[in-house]
Amino acid sequence: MTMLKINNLNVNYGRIHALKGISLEVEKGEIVSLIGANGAGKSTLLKTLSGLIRPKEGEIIYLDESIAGKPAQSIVKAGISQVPEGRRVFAEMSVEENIELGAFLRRDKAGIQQSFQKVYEVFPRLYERRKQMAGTLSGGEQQMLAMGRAIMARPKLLLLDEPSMGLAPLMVQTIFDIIKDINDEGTTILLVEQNAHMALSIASRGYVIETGKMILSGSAKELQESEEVKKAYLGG
Amino acid sequence: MSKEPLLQVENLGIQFGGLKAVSNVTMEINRGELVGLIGPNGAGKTTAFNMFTGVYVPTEGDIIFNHKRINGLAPYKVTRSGISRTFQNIRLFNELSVLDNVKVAYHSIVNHSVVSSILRLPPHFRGEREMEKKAMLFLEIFGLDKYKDEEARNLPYGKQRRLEIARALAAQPELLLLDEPAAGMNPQETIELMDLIAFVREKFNLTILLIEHDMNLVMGICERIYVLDHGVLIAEGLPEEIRNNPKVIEAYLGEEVQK
Amino acid sequence: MNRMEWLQQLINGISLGSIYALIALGYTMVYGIIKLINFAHGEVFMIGAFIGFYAIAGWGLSFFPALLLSMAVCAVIGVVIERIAYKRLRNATRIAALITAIGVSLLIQNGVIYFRGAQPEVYPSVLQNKSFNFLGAQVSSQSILILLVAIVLMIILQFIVHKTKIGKAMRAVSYDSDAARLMGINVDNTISATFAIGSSLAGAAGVVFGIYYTKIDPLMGVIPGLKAFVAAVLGGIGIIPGAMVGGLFLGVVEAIVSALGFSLWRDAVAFVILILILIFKPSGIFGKNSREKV
Amino acid sequence: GCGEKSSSDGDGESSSSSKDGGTIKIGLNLELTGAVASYGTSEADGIQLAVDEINEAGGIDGKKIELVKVDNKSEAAEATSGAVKLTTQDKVVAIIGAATSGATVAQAQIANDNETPLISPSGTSPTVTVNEDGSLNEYVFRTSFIDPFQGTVAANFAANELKVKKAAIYSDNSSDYSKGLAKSFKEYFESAGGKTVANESYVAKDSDFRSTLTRIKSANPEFIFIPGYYEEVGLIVKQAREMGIDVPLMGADGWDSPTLLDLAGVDALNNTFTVNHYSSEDPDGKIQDFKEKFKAKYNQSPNAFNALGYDTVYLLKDAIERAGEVDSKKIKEELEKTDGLELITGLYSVDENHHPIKSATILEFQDGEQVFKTKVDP
Amino acid sequence: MKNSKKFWAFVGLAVAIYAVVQLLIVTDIMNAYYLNTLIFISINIILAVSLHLVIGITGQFSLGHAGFLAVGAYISAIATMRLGLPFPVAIVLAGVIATFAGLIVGIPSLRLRGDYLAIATLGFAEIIRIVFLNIDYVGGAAGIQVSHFTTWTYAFICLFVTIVVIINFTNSRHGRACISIRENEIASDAMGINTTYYKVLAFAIGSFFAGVAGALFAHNFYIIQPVNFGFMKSIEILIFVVLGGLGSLSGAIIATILLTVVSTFLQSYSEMRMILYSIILILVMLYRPKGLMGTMEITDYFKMWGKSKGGDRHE
Ligand SMILES: Nc1ncnc2c1ncn2[C@@H]1O[C@H](COP(=O)(O)OP(=O)(O)OP(=O)(O)O)[C@@H](O)[C@H]1O
Ligand SMILES: Nc1ncnc2c1ncn2[C@@H]1O[C@H](COP(=O)(O)OP(=O)(O)OP(=O)(O)O)[C@@H](O)[C@H]1O
Ligand SMILES: [Mg+2]
Ligand SMILES: [Mg+2]
Repeated sequence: MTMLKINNLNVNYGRIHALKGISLEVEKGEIVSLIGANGAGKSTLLKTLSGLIRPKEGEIIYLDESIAGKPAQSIVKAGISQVPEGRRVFAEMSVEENIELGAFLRRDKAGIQQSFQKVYEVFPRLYERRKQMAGTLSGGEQQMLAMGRAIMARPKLLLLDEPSMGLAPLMVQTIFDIIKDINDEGTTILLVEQNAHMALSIASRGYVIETGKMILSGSAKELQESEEVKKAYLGG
Repeated sequence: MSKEPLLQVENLGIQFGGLKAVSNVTMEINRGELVGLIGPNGAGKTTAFNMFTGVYVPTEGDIIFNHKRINGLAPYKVTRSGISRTFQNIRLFNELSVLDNVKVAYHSIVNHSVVSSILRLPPHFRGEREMEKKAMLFLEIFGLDKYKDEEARNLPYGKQRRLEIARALAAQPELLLLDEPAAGMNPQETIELMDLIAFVREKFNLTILLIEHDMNLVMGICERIYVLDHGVLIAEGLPEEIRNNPKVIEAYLGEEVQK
Repeated sequence: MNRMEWLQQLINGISLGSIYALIALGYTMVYGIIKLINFAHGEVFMIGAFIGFYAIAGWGLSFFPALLLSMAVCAVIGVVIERIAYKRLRNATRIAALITAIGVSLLIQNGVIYFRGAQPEVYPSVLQNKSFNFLGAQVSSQSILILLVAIVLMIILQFIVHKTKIGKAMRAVSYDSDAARLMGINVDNTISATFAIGSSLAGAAGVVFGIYYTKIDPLMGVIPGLKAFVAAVLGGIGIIPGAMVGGLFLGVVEAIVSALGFSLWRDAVAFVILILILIFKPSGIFGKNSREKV
Repeated sequence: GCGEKSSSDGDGESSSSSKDGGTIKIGLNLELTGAVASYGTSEADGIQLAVDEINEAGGIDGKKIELVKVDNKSEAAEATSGAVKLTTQDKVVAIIGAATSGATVAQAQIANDNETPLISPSGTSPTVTVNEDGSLNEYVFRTSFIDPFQGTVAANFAANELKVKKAAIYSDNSSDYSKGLAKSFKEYFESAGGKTVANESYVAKDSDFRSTLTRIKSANPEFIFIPGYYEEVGLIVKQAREMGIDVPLMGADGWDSPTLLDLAGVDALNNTFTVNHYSSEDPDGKIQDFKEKFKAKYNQSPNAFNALGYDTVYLLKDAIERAGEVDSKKIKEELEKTDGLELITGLYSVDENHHPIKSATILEFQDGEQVFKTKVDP
Repeated sequence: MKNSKKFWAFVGLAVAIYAVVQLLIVTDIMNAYYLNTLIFISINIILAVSLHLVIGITGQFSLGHAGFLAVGAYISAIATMRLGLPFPVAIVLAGVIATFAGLIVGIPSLRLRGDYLAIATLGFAEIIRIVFLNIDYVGGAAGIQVSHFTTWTYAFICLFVTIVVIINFTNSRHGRACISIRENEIASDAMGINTTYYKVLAFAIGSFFAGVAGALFAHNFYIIQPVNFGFMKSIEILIFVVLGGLGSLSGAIIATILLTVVSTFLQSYSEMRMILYSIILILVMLYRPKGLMGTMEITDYFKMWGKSKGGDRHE
C-alpha cells in the first residue's frame, strides 16, 4: 500500500528554485532513504511535507488524501512527524516537557502515559535526565530526545532529517539501531542522510537528489553498487 | 622538525555551576603536528577549544602557548598571539561578502589607523590594498574566489565551512583549531576536505588540532589523537593505538567501526 | 527619618511598585514569548482604564463586571493589534517589529485624543478606601488590594505558562516556532492567546489604576508603559516573577529616593540603580547569566 | 536663516494677502499633540468658541476671522517651524500660541523678524516677552499673568492673611511655570519673615505622591504651596488629605479646572486657596455667559486654558478694531496700548515689558464652591 | 568611498547641491519656510547617520541618542550664550563633550546585549536630561534661550563632514570590524578584533556627531529645554534609521528626508497629524520590514544595473 506519493513538487525560496519537479513514493512499512549533497534540497522536501513550507506546485498524496499546503498541525494530526535537522529541542524546557509536547495533539491521557513508557524504554537515558533542561544535553542525547518527541505523536510516517549529524560513532550506531526498531514496530520511515553508507544499509529503497532534482532511485542494494553513487556519496 | 612544544596544557579544568565539564586535562602539541581530539558527545571537546581561545576562562590549570601563559586572555588577544579557530556551528559574518569575511580576519595584520581611514591618507590605501590582495589569495586557495562578492549566508553549506577555514587562516595563526570541519559533509566532500587540510598545513607551516566524529577523516590524517570522555582524557596515542584501545571502543567507537 | 517613616515609605513604595508590577506582568509575558517589545502595551492599559471608566460611569456597572468587561475588550484589542500589525513581521527583525509597535502606540494615543480630546477623566469611586494603621504607618485598603491582585495574577500567570498545555505551547513557540509547528502546535493561535492574556492583564491594570489614582487620560500609558518595560528588563526578560520583583523594586527605589529628599533626582537615581544592577547582572535580577553557547 | 532678509521694509506686506479675501487670517501654533496636548487643545477650544462668536456676529469690521492651525507637537523645534510657516507661507496677521513658555520663546524671534504679533494665552514665564539680556520681544504678548506675580501674591497671602510661618513648597520639576512660581513664592515668603521647611518636587504625569508627601508631612509645615496644573494637583490634594495633612494648601491658576474638584473630592479641597485671574463662580453676566456657551458647545465646564484661549481672541480683536485696518504693525502698536480691556479672566492692561497688568483674585474652596476671598492689584 | 575618483564625484555633487541651494536662497526663490525645513532635515540626517553607525553598522541597540543630542545642545548653548565663544568653536566643543559623554555611557553599558543595552542607554539619556533639568545655570525646566546662528552653510558643512567621516570609517578595516561585531560578535572576537574597543569607538563617533547636531539644533530653534530631549526624541531618531533600512546609510538619509517632510507637511493637519504619521509608519514597516532600502546603498542600484548589463553574474 502506498503511504506517500509525491508528484512533480516544486518549491521556491523567493527567487531560489529549491525543488524542481520532485516525484517520490513511500510504501507502508518501508524505510526509504534520501541522499544528496549539501544544499540539494533534502531538508526543503521534508519541511514541505510537514507543512512548514508551502509548495509552489505539485501533489503530495498521503494515504489517499492531498496534504500539499495544509497547515503543519493538521499534517501532524494526520500522522506525519518529523525529527528536524539540528534536533531543535526546546532548550529551556525540561526533557519531560519536551517529550510531553510531542503528544500535543493527543487527548487520550492513558495512551499518552503508555507512549511515555515506550519512549523511556527505548531511551533509558532520557528517563535518567527527565528533569534536566534539554539545552544542556549532549548532542546525542538531544537527538534521542528529538526522536522521542516524534514518537509521542504516534506517527504513521516518521521523517528523519540527518539524525546522525554531529554524533559520535557509537551514538550513530545506537541511533540507527533505534530507527530499525521503530520501523519494526510498524512506523514507516523516510530518512534523509549524508551518511549514505549507513542510510542505505538499513533502507529498502533509496532516492538520490541533486540541486533540487531527483537524479536516481532504486533499491538500496542497487544504489550501493551504483558507480555514480559510489563516486559522489560514498567516497570512492 | 624538532619536537618543540607549541601548546602545552596542564591540569586544565572548568566548572559550570555544579558540572565539571573538563577536568585535569594535560596535553602537549608540538610545532607542525596534526593532532585529533575525539570523544563522545558532551565529552568537553568544544569546551576545551573554548578555553584555548579565551572564550571560557578555565577554573583550574594552565594553558601555555609559545612559552606564554594564555589562560584568561581575551579571545582577540589569543588570536593575535597566534591561535585561530573555526566553530562547530558555523559562525560567518552572514551579511558581509565572502571577501570581506576574510578581510575581517586579516584586520590585525595591517595597522592603518582610524584617522588615516577617515581622512583617506596613504596608509589607508596601502593597508586596504594589502588586505584585498591577501584576502583574494586565501579565497583562491580555497576555490572561493569566484564567490567573492556573494554574501556569506548565500553560500552552500560546504562552501561556508571552507570559508570559515579560509577566514581562520587569514588571521595568520601558528596553531589552527578546527571544530568538526566535516560535519554535514558527505563522504566525498570529506575526502576533498582532508586533502585541503593537508595542503594548507604544508603551505602555511601550520600546527593543527581538530575535533571530528568522522573516523575516516580522523584516522586518515591525524598523526596523534587524544580522547576525552566525561571531561577527562582517557587515551592518547597514534591512530592505530586508539582504534584498538578497548576503553575508546567502549566509550566512543563502538564495535562496528573497527572493520 | 525614624523607623515609622521608613516603614511608611516602604509601604508607599510597595503600593506604587505593585502598579508597575501589574503592568509589567502582561508586558513580560508577551515580551518573553515572542520577544517583541510591545510598546503598545501601555496604550492597551490606557484603553482598559477608559473602558472601565465608561462601564462604571456610563452604564453604571459595578467594579467586577467593569473589570471583566475591560479585560475581555482588551484581550480582543490585543489580538486584533497582533493580527494586523505584528503578524506579518514574525520573521522580520525584532527592531522592525519594535518600530511598528511604536507606531501602534502612537496611533492609539492620538486616535483616542482625536475622538475624545486630551483632557483627563475622573474615575467614579466604586470601591471603599479605608486607611488603617500598621505599626504606626498608614496603609490604604486599596493599595493592599492592588498588591494582592498583582500577586494573584502573577501566580495564575506562572501557573498558566508552566503548567498548562497552552502555556507549554507558548514556551515552545518562544524557543523555536518551527519545531513547535512540528509538534502540531498552532503557532498563530498560540501567539494570539499570548496577546489575549497579556492584553487582558493590561486592561485589568488599567481599571485598577483608575480606581486607585482616579485620574485617567489618553497619555496615561506612556510612563507606566516605560516603567513596566524597565521593570520587565530589570527582573529578566520574560521571567514572570522577575517582572513582579522588578516592578516592586522600582517602586520602592523611587519612594526611598523621594523620602531621602532627592525627589528632583528620583528617576535619575532609579536609572542609576538599574544600570548598576545590569552591569553586575547583565540579564536582569532573575535572568540566567548564560552566554550564548559557543 | 529666517531673519536675515525680511525685516527691512515691513510696510504691511505680511497682511496684504489676507485683506483681499475679506478675511483676517490668524495663525494658531499650539500643542495639539504630544506631552502637553491637553493644554493646547483646551486653548484651541476656547479660541474656536470666541472665533465662532465673532464670525457669527459679523466678524471684525465686516471681515471674518480665518484660523490657520499648526500643531507644534509640544516641541520647540516644531513650534519654530510652525511659526515660520504661518508667517512666510500663510502670511497670517497674528499668531496665537503657544500654551507653554518654551514653545512660545521658540517663536518669538520669528514674530519679531516678520513683524507679526504673537500672543501666548498661557506662556507665563517673563522670558517670553523679555529676553535674558533685558531686551524686549516687541511683537510678543501674553494673556496670562507672569510667574513672579502669582508667586508673590500667594506668598503675601500666606504670610499676611493666613499668618503662617513655616511653609512647604511642592512643585512640578518638569514645568518652568511651576518652578517659576515656586521660586518667587520662596523669595517673597522668606523676605516676609517666613521659613521654607520643605522644598520638594514631582514630575508631570506622576500619579503617586505619597512618598514625598510623607516627607513633607514630617517637616511639619503650616502651609503648603503647590504651584502646578490641576491634573496632578487634584491627586496631590487628595493623597495629602488621605495621609492626614490638613494644613492649608494653595496654588495658582493652573488649578483652575472643574476636573480638580472631581479628582480631589469636595472634602479634600476644603481649606485650599488659589490665585486666579477671575472667579468662574463670579455671578458677573459675562463670565456666566461664557460658561454656558462653552458648556453648550463642548459639553463640559471651561477650565483656565479654555478661558485664556477665548480671551486671547478678544484681546486681538480689540487691537484690530482700534487699529482700524488689518496691518500687523499697527495691530502690534495697538496691542501695546491695551488698557483696561474687560476679559473673562479680568481687566487687562499691558505694561512696557508686555506683561499684563491684571488684578489677581484669591479664591477659597468651601464645600466644592470657589468663594471669593480677596482681590490683589498688581 | 573606495577610491578617490568616487570620492571626488561625491564632493562635486555635494558642492553642487550646496551651490544650488545657496543660489535659491540668494535669489529669494527659497523662502524662510523651506530653508528652515531644509536645515531641520540636515540636522535630522546628522542624527540619523550618527545613530546608523551605532545600530546599523555596529549592531548595538541604543535607545539613548537624544542624550548626546542634549549634551551637544546644552554645551554649545553655554559656549555661545554664557561664555561668548564663536559658534564654530561651540560646534566643535559640543561634539567633543558629547564624545566624552558617549565614552562614559559606552564603556560600562556596551558589555550588555540587546534589550538590556537598550534599557541602559535609555537610562543614561534620561539621567543626562534630568541633570540638565536640575542645573539652574542652564535654566532648569525653563531652558536657555539661544541666539539663532545656524545657517544653511553651517548645517551643510556639518552634514557633509558627518557623511564623509562615517562613510570613510565604514568602508575601511575599522568599519568592517564594526560590521563583523554586528554579524557575529563571538566570531569577530575570535578573528582578533577587540570588540569592546570598536563598540566604544563607534559609540563615541556617533556621540560626537549627535553633539554636533545638538549645536545646530540649539542655535536654530531659539530655545532648548530638557523636555526637547526626552525618550521620544531618541525613538524618533531610531525610526529614521530603521525605516531607512538597518545598515544602509543612504536609506537612513532617505527616510529622514521623507519623514521630516511628511511630518512638516502634516503640521497643518493638527489633530490628525500624529494619526496619519503613525499609520504611515506602520504601513511602511509592514510592507517593507527591512526598511526602505534594506541593507542596500543607493549606489548598489547603479552597480546592479551595470552588472546585469555586463551579464557576468555567476550562479
Ligand atoms: N530559508 C531559506 N531561504 C533561502 N534559501 C534557502 C532557505 N533554506 C534553504 N535554502 C536553499 O535551498 C537549497 C536547498 O536547501 P536544503 O536545506 O533543503 O538542502 P539540504 O539538502 O537539506 O542540505 P544539507 O545537507 O546542508 O542539509 C539550498 O540552496 C539552500 O541554500
Ligand atoms: N556555557 C555552558 N554552561 C553550562 N554547561 C556547558 C556550557 N558549555 C558546555 N557545557 C556543558 O559541558 C559539556 C561539554 O560540552 P561540549 O560542548 O564541550 O561537548 P563536546 O565534546 O564538544 O560534544 P559534541 O561532540 O556533542 O560537540 C556538556 O555537558 C555541556 O552541556
Ligand atoms: Mg538539510
Ligand atoms: Mg562540540
